[in-house]
Amino acid sequence: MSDLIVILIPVFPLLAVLINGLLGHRYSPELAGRIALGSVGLSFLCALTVFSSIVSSGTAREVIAYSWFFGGDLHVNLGFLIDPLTAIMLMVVTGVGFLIHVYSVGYMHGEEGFTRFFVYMNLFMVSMLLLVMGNNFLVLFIGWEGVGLCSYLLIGYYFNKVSAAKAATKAFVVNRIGDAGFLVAIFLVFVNFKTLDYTKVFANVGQLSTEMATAIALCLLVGAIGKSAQLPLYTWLPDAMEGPTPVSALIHAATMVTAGVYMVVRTHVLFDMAPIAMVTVGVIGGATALFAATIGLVQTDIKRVLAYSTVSQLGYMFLACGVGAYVAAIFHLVTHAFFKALLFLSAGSVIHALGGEQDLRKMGGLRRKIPVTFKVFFVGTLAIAGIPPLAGFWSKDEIMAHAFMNHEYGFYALAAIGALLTSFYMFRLTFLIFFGESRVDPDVEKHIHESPSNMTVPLVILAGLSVLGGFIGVPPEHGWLHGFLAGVATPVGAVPHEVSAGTLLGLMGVAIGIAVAGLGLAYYLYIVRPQTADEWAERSPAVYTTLLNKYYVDEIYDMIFVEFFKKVGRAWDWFDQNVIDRVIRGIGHAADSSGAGITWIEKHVIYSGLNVVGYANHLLAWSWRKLQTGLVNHYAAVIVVGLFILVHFVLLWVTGKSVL
Amino acid sequence: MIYLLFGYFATVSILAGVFTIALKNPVHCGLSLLTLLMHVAGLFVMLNAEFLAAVQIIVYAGAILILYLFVLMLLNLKTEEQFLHKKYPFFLFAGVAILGELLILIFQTPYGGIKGKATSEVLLNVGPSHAIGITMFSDYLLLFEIVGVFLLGAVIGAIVLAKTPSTSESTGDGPTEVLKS
Amino acid sequence: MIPLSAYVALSAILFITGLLGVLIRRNFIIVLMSVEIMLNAANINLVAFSHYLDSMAGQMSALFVIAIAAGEAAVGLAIIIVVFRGKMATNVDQINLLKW
Amino acid sequence: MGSYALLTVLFAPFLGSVVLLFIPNRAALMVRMVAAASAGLSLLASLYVFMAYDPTIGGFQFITHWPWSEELGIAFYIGVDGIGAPLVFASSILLFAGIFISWHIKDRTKEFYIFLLILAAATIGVFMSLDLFFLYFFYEMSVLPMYLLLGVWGSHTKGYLGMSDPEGVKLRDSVGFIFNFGSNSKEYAAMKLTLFLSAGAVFALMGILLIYHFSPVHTFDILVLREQAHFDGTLAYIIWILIFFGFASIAPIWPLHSWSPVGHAAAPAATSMLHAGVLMKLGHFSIIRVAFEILPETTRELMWIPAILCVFSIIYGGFVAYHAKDTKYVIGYSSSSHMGYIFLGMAALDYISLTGAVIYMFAHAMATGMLFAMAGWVYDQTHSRDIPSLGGLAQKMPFVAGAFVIACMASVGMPGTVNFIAEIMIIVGAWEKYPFQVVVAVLGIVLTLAYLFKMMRGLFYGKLAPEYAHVSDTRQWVDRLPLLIMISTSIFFGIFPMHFYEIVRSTVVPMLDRINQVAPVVAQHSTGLVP
Amino acid sequence: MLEELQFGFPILSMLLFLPFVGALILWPLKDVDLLKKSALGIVVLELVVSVLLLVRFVPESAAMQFSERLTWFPALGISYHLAVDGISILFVGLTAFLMVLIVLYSWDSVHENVKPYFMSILALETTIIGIFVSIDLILFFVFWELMLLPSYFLIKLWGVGEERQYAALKFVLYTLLGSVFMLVGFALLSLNYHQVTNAYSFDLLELLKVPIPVSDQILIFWLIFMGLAFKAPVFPFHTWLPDALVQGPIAMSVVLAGVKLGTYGFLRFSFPLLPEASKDPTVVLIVMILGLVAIVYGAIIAIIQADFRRLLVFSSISHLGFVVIGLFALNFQGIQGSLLLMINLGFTTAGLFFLAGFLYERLGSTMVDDAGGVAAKMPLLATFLLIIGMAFIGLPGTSGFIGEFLVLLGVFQAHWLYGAIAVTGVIFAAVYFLWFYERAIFGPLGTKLPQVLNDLTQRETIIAVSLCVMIFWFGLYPSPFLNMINGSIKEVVERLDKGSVASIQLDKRLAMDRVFDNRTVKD
Repeated sequence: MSDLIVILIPVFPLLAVLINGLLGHRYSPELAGRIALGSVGLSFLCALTVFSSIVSSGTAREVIAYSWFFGGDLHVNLGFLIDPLTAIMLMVVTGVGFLIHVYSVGYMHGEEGFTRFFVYMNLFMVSMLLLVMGNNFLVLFIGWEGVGLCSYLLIGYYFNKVSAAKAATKAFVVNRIGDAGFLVAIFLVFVNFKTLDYTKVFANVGQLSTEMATAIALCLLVGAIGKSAQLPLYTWLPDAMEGPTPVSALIHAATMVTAGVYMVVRTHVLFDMAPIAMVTVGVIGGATALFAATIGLVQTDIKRVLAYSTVSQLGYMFLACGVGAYVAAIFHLVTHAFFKALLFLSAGSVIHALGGEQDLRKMGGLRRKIPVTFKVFFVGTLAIAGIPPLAGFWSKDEIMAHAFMNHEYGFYALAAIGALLTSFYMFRLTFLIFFGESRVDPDVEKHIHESPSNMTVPLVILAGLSVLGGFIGVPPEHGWLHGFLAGVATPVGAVPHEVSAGTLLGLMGVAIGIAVAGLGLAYYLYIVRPQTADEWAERSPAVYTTLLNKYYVDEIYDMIFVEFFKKVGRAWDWFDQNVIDRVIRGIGHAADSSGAGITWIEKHVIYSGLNVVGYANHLLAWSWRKLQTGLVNHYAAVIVVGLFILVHFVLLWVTGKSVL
Repeated sequence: MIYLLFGYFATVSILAGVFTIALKNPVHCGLSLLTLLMHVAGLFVMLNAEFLAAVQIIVYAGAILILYLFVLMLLNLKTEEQFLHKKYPFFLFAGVAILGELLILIFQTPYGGIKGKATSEVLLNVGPSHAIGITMFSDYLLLFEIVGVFLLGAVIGAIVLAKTPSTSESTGDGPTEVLKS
Repeated sequence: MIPLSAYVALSAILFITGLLGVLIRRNFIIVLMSVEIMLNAANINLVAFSHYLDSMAGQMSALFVIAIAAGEAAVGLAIIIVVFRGKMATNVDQINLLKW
Repeated sequence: MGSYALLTVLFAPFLGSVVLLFIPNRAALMVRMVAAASAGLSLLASLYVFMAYDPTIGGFQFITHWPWSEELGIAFYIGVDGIGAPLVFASSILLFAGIFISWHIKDRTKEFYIFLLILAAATIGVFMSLDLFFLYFFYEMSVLPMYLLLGVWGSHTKGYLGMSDPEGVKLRDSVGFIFNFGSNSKEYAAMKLTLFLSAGAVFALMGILLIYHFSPVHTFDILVLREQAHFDGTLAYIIWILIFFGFASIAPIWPLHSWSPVGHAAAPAATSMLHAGVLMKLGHFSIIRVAFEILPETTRELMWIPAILCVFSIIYGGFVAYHAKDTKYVIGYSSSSHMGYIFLGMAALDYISLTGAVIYMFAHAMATGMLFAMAGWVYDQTHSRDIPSLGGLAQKMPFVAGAFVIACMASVGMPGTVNFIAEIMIIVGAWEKYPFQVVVAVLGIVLTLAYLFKMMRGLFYGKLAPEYAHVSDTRQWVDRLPLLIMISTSIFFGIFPMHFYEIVRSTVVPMLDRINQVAPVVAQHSTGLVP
Repeated sequence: MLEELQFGFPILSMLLFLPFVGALILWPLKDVDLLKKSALGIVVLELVVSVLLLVRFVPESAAMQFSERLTWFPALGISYHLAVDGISILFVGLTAFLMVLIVLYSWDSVHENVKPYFMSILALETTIIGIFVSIDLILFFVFWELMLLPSYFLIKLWGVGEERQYAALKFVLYTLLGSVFMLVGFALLSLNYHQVTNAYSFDLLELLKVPIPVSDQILIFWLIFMGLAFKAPVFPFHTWLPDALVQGPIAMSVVLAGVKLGTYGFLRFSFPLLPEASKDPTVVLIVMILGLVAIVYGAIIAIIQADFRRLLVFSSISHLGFVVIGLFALNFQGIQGSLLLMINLGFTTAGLFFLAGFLYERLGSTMVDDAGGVAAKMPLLATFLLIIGMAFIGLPGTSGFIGEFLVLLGVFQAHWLYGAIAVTGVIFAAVYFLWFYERAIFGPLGTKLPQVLNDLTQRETIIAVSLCVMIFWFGLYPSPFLNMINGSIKEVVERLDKGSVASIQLDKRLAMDRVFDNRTVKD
């Protein structure tokens, strides 16, 4: 395994992005599809090489592509860390990704913007690969934001639909909230470690105080919650179903949404140091698992049911992380990727068959019309419901067992109830789609057809994986996967607890019982007495409406955040224009009016003051000019009198006494 | 005798002066002035100024007064009913008051000063005309010349002023316009 | 011997008389005549002092006064003629061109 | 050679006005050419003087000394120092430009040019007089032609025709009304200006006579007086106050300024230029020449007076200019505002700031000369100075509009013009003594920009009123030449200020040393200069 | 920072006066087409020269390079002193680059008074380049002020809004108001120099050699701050910006929003000259608060704007808050980040304004209500808007990220609370940009859209593509540029740490030598 192969893994899709993105309008969509597919395939092959080498050698290695940016004590490389965790993720991402690409070529056939779709998909692959391969937090973050962007683009693929556009925005913004938390975590890591490389950070983690570790872990958790659609930031994921179905399968089921889990597992060293954070992770995971499952019970949109199911399953993974069962989390991640991708793709096949219909109430009895799809969907349902020996059983059971054995009985209870609900709504879904009376529109019914082979083949492969994938983790706690991941996903300081095989088998039995109970309940409600569900709904309308409206969380968020910030924005806009600008303009106005005042002074004090002098002079002259009669004798008289007075004065001066 | 003469000349002069300013008819005034001039000449004689008395008679009575009378007749002035200003009593009062004060002043004041050489005896020897001639053409020669020029100027000025204006220049300030302003 | 004061007093009386003429008479020509009276009063004074101080200067001055009186009469009368020609008036209160 | 150059500067305009007496008004071109030739001769000579002034020697140069009255101690004694030389240069530039600005005057051209030449020559005379008597003589001589220039060739202000006095009689001459700010007759302006300046001159004369009377040597010779006359106590204060306020009234310092905007508004363009450009600097110059030279200690003690008043000048003039609606009022008040900067520079008694003040005198002469020239052109074309009624003229007169922008920039003190150099020197120099005033001054720059741009916008941009459709730009070289001369001078010295600076500094430094008594420099810097 | 490297050829002068001479060359031209081509030729030549400058720039050096020095006014120590160092070099390139785009942009969008327009643009380029290459404070001030003139006329004569007259005057007055205070500050610096050395100087390199008392520093700091803050504009002084940018022509918006003159001034003058004042806790606190308020305030106001250009204005204010807090984090990352963020904003804000201009030309408005769903009609425009917008809001991989990241990192190192508040700006940035994008570009076709709606022309595509290239270059492989700037930033940070008095000890001998050389004034 050379460095080049590692680097090539993300480079192939990137090349496809560039080729299709820049030149895609020059050639046919088919070619674009082939390029995209080929790139992912090549990438998969490379990943396979890497995987095999890791399996054989078992050692982690770092590959530095180039120095990205640097300055002061910060130095960030664009580098990759290839260790077992990455290898597993690589396989999931490229493998499932490749299958979904294959499927998409068929599914998206003839859509407007086919090329664009594959550009986005490939870009997603690039980002996702960076995410899982990065050797430091920032490369992870590139991928992290990159998948967010692609998610945005692909949700908004049908951009002319208002709901799609809104969903896209929502997805990105909610993710961004998580990202902000993640960024803070990165800063804290850098502040404490002066580096962002995993290896260095994890090597020096011992110097960290518990408080700081908790802070970092919680901030990381915020990021993970946003990306993995956990409470309270899950709302974007159901809306994200506006995107094309392969997108839902790839991004919103198999890969991107599990990035949070990946990240928690990747940084578990930090989490291990912070018990509070661990409990928080577990609580959030468990709560989400249950919460989303309850909503999933009553949804009528096929993809939304699956979406809530995804949220719920992600909750399981978080729960697993919360109890320190990182391997179990990854295990569930892998199996979930298989069966959830399967479910989504086959749901896509259903939708494809029905010409775009997604409402469960307009389906039913499709079992015979689209048999392949039915079969694979049923396999998927069994897998997720936890029917042994399918993949979901093993992983889910391991999580529950872990919770039980760690004496986290609360988590166990949450998981158990969640499992029951999962089983129930999944079978409800299956029954509503494939069994019972057909409720399909007559017009649509005529055109129902099985999907083409390039769609069904991946389905079948995925179904196979869903069936067999669980065996990588068998037997529980000691499967191949556990051994493989032992180096990277073992909790720090965890004491391997030995439990009796009896307990394990008992727990398995409980799990099977739960799954079967869910199946039976669904069977009763939707096959045996289809009207019962409605009766129940009528009996407690409040509960039903609440569930149907997803606990009104979207509305509450709208009210608290969206409308709030809009109001704040308007208020501040007003403030800006009317207060700040006025204040600063007010200075101008003050200058202006003091200018007016000073002009007034100029006019009425200085100017008119001078004019008053002049005018007084004028008026005085005007009155005294009467003296100037122009008559000679008057002048003469004045002269005489004046002369006389003058003489008097002179005499007074000379003689010193008055003349008279 | 000499007091009698002085009394006569003085009294007549004063009376003639008063008549000059008090008579209504300008011609009568002129004649009164003539009387005054004659009697002043008499006073000059009493003061050993025979030459001056002669000049007084010839120039004043002979030339100037004739000029006045000539103008009076030329203008053909009629006697006006109101020959004094409206408010003449004020002036009269002021004049009389000043006169009174002057007289008081005059009679209070002793006169004296540096005596010159031209005593009565000297004048009687050489004759006043001779003395005047000597003085005028020695000490006062420049003044004399200036007076000559002055008189020439006055003559020219009088001619220019009294000349009939040519038609081209008469369009300026006519009497009506002047009056309006 | 007649005291000097008598001449001076006479001169003063004549002077005031002439002055009053100037002040109270409306006729321009009479005003000029009054001026002549004043000049004569001055002359009397000059000559009297000349006599009493044994100096020829007074007489000389009187002589020049007479000359100036002649000039004054000539010019003054010429002005009167001009004014009369323009305004048909010889009364001083009709002629107030000197007014501002 | 040098002293002949200086004499040429002074007497070429006089000679020109004498020659003009013998040229009939019918030969209008001849009249103009003679005026231009004499002004040009003066300009060339002054350029020579300016360039040939040797800053390494300093002191007074190009001296001519003809005794006139030995008994009274009066002599025709001229020469320039580093302060006089640039101002002489500025005067002759403005005179030369003014001749061309007035090129289109039709009414009594000859007389106009005669008075203009006398005005400028007298101004130049003040700047080079080394004898108090002749200083005062030229000073008065420069005031009087203003009366005629305003009264005969001036223009009335908008709105005055509607005025009548309390008795209903039309009364637009000489005195006017109490509240007739902004609407005056040219006669009023002329009378106000003349009375004001004469009154100021009388005070100054009293001061000069007191100096003469109480000095040990009975002479009017400034150079002798500054070394031998010594005044102290109340007498010195009285003399200084008389001299200062007498001359400051022409400067004009607040609150003695009110004649100047009126005068500018009424005056024809060339007169306004000379008036605002150099005539007002007579005040500063004379204060420097008389008070700084002869009464150094008192100057040091009393220079806080202008330091306080200059604040009012700057702010007050600026604000009124901002509110004025008449182009020439705006420029006029702007000038009186900018005079505050010069007083600030003088008041600080720092060689940088005083040098800055002198450079500012020159700079302001150029800038304000341009502004008045263009306001005059606009007035000639539109017969209006009312800013609100004008507008959009840039379409019709792009050259003038462009030049106007440059003039505005120069007036604001935009870098690249000599005004900027002067401003920064004043700011740098005056900060230590008068920081508050400096802040006011820099805010005044903003204010300047505000009102000048406001006026520029009002005149040249916006909608063109239909009645001004016929107006035209400057087309002939005679119209453009003066603007170009002033612009290029302003920019040239803005970019190459060194020679200028050296000249001014060579005079300012010893003067301030005397005032601040750093060293007894008097003898060093004045020996060998008295012939 | 004190050492200077000469370059045989006066390349900076050439760079400085090339556009000005170009403007003069345009004067006699009559033919509009030729005129445009000549203008383009000149700005391209300028770009070539500036690229040459970048190539010949010695990286990892704190020295003042390509130094040219001519005595201008020795009495006050004013000299024609040009040089670039790591702080300014990128701005020079950015300006030359943007000007090419502006000329390209204006090719068809300016119809009347074409010649004066291009002459103004070229004159503007000279003044902006002058601001960046001046080492002498007065020379800097000269260009700083001269810039107002073409700006004023560009806004006034070629503005698109109704209120452009008002906006132009407001812009000029605001800037002048600030800059006169700055002038006083410069004068005080020179006076301080005078007190120490008995000579005046406005040369940055000279002024750096004398210590300044801390109390004086704080006064001078605030005076200079006024000038820079008004131009930048920092939060409470920003209200001219909406008017100028919305009413003015796109070219002017690009320059005013894209070329961060004000914050450059902090880095160029305030920090090296006034390290103690810049470190003063009160000063830092006040400036930080202003910056943080600007971030949140600008972003939240931007959210609700219905006009794209107004949105951009407020987002610029918000981003400028980032730049300011990054600078006043006073550590390497913060300063480096601010510098990079300024450059990034040069690309992104400018790019967005260009795109707003394209929209404006097509829709006759940049209001959201008048747009809607234009992505369907104009995919290229939508794509570029997205790319540049993403760079604008700091998506990793684009130029926006590195700057923003480093700024936040630096601020975090200064105090975590500042960083925590600033991070919200990142969220709001996404909100306002994407919400706008959703409403205007996505969604169903707007009802008010004109019938004919052409996508970007070739010329417009060139503008957008070249911006995108720069964005990704800076985002993915910034090393060459970082090498250029790091040396100078290190020097600045060291100076900030050590303080002016410490550095004077270091360079005392050198300083005194220069001082004695400079004593032209005293004899």
